[in-house]
Amino acid sequence: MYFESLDTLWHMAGHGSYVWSCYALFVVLLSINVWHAKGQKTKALRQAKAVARRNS
Amino acid sequence: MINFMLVIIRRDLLLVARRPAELINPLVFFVLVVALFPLGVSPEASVLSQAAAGVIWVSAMLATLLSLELLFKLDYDDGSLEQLLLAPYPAWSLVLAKVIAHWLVSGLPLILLSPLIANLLFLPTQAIPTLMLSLLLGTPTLSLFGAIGAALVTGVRGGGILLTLLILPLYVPVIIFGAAAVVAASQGMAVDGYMALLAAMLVFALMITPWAAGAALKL
Amino acid sequence: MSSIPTSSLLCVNDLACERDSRCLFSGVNFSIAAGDLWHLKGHNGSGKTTLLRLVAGLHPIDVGTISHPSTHAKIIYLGHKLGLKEQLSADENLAWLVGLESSSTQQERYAALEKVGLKGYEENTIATLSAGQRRRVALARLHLCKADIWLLDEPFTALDQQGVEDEESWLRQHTLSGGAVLMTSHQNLSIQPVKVLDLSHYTPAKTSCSSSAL
Amino acid sequence: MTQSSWRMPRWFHQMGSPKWFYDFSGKMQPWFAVLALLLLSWGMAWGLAFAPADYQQGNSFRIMYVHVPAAILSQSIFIGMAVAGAIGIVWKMKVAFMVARSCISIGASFTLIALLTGAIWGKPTWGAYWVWDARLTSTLVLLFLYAGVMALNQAITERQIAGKATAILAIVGTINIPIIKYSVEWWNTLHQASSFSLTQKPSMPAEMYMPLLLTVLGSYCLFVLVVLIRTRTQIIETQSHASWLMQHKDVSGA
Repeated sequence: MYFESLDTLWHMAGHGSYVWSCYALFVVLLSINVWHAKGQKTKALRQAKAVARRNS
Repeated sequence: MINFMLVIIRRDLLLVARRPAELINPLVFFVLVVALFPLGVSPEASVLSQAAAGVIWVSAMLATLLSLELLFKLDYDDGSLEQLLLAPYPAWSLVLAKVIAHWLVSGLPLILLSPLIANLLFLPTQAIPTLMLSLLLGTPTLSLFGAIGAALVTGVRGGGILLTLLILPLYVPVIIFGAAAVVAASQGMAVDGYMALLAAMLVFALMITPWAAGAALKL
Repeated sequence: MSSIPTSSLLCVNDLACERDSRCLFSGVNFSIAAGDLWHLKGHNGSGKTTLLRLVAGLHPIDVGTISHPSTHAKIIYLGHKLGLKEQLSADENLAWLVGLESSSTQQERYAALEKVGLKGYEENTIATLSAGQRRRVALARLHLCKADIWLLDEPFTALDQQGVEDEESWLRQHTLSGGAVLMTSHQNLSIQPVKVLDLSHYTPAKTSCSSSAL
Repeated sequence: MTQSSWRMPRWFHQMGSPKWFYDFSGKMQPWFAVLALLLLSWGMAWGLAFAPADYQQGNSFRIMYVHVPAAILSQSIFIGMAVAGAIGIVWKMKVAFMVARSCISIGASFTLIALLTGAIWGKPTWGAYWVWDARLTSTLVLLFLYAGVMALNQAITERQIAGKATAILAIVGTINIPIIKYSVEWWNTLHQASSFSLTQKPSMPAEMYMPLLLTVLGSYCLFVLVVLIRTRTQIIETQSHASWLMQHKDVSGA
C-alpha cells in the first residue's frame, strides 16, 4: 500500500474529503442506475406474468 | 421543386403580412431583452460596451428560438403540413423553404435592427459592420438548427420549452464565434477567420439540417 | 402480381399496422381499380384513418406493401384537418394548395368555388366561413387537381343535406370518368356501386401483429 | 431508405429479433455484471490506496481514476446512442431503438459524475469548484444535450415515434459534439491565458495508468450491463402479448 496506515489513507494529506467524496459519488450514482434498471425489469416481468395468467 | 419552394415561401410571407404581430413580437422581445440588461447590470458605457457582443448574440438567439416554436406547429395544427408532405418533392426542400421564409421575417429584421441595439449598448462604431455581417452569417444557421428542434416537437404538447432545451446546446459554437468576431472588431483586430468559421458552419448546417428536420417531420 | 387486373391503380397487400404494441389491423388486402368507389367502414379505433394515411403515404409502412402497378397514380388526400389557412381567403388557399404540384388560374379557382356553391365567397378569409363552407373550400380542390385517386376521411362532416347530395354526385362523376375513391364515412352512401371494406373484420383476436421479427 | 437498401449478413438481422436479443442478452448479462464488479473494485482500490501520489497534485490526483472513465463513457455513450439510432432508422430495427433509449439515463449519469468529480477535483487544484475550463464546459454542454434527449423521449408518448425522434436528435448531437468541443477549447484559450488542465500529463508510469485502464474497462462493462437490463425491460414491455415471451421461463416460471 502507498499509505502507512488507514488513517493516512483516510486523510490523504488534506485531500481525503475530495477524493473520497468523488469515489462515493461514482459508486452511489452507478449503483442507483443498476438498481433502478433491475427494479424496472422486475416490474415489467411481473406485469408480463399477469398477462400470461389472464390468457391462460 | 423551385416552384414548390416558392409557393411555400410566398404563402408564409403572405401569412405574416396578414398578421404582422408574428413579425413584430420577436423583434420587440429582442429589444426588450437587450434593454433589460443595462437595468440589471450597469448603465456605464465601459461595462456595457464590453458585454455588448455577447448580449446582442444571446438576445438574437432567444428571439429566434421564440419564433421558431411555431415554424411547423401551425401547419401541423390546421393540417396543411400533411398537404405539404404529400407533395411529390423531398421533405428537405419543404424544410428549406420554411426556414428561408422564417429567416426573412425573423433573422433579416433582426440584422437591420442591430445597429440601433449596438448603439444602446455603446458598442464601438467600427464593430457594427462586423456585427451585421456576423449576424447575417449566423442567424440562418440558428434558424436551420432550430428547424430540427421545431420539427421534433411539432406534435408534442407544450413544445416551446422543450425546443429550447433541445436546441440551445447546438447553438454554442455559433454564439462563441459570432460574439468573438464582434469583440475582435471592436478591438480593431482582423475578423476574416471568424467569418470563415461562421460561413463554414452555415454550409454545414445547410447540408445536414434540412435532411434531419425532414426526417423528423415524417415521424 | 399476375392476378391483379390491369386497370388497378393501387394494390394493398397484406397490410398490417401496429400502434403502441397493439395491433390495429392485419392482413388487409384490396386493390383500387379505375372506377372503384371504396367505402371504408369499421368501429371507432379500428384504424380507418390510419389505413387512409398509410395509403396516402403519410406513415411509414411496417408490415405489408402498397404498390402502384401501372404508372404512378396521382393521389389526393383530404383528412380530418382541412389544410386551410385561416388568415387567407378561399381563393388564396386553393392557389397555394394546387400550386404545390401544378398551377391554376384565378378563373379556374373561381369556377371550382362556384361548383361547390361558394360563388361570391372567393375573397372571404377562411376564418369568416362556417365549418360547412370550409369543408366545401377543401372539396373544391378535388375539382382543381386532376388526381386519379381521392382519399377522403369523413368527407361529409359538417355538410348539410344539399352538400352531401352534391358531393355524392361528384364522387359518381369522378368514378365514371375513370377515377377512384377510397373514403371513410359513418353514413351509408346512397350511390351505387360501392365496394365495402370493413376493418372490423381485420382486427386480430390476439393483440399482437403476426410480425415476430423486425 | 426502404428495405433491403443494404444487404447485411444474417446474424445482423437476427440481432434485430426481440426474442433472439432477449435470450442472448440473458446469457451475456451475468458475465458483464461480474466483470464490471471485478474491474471496478480492483481498479478503484488500486487507485485509492496503492498508486503513488502525483508529484504536483498530491493525492487529489486519485480522483482521475473515477473522473476520466466517467468523461470517456459520457462521450462514447452519446456516440453509441447515435449509432444504435442510425441502425434503427436505416434497417427499421426496433431493438436498436430500444438500445438507444437504454443509453440515455446511464449516459447522463456518467456525464453528471464527470462534471461533479471534475468540480470537486478543481477545488484543491484551482482553489475553486467551478472554473470555465474547456473540458468542464464541454462536459456541461454534453449534459445539456443528454437533458434534451431525455426530455424529448419523455414528451413523446408513442414508443416508436419517440425512438425515431431520439435517434435523430442523437445523430445531430453527435455530429455537433466535435464542433462544440473545438469551439469551446478555442474560446477557452482566448479568455484564459493558460489554465492548468486537469488530466494532461506528459507520461505516466505504469502503476499510475494501470488502475485507470481497469476503471475505464470496468465502466464500459457496467454500461453494457445497464443497457442490456434496460433493453430487456423494454422487450418485455412491448412484447407482452407475444407467445414466445408468454412461454419463456422468465414469465411462465417453469
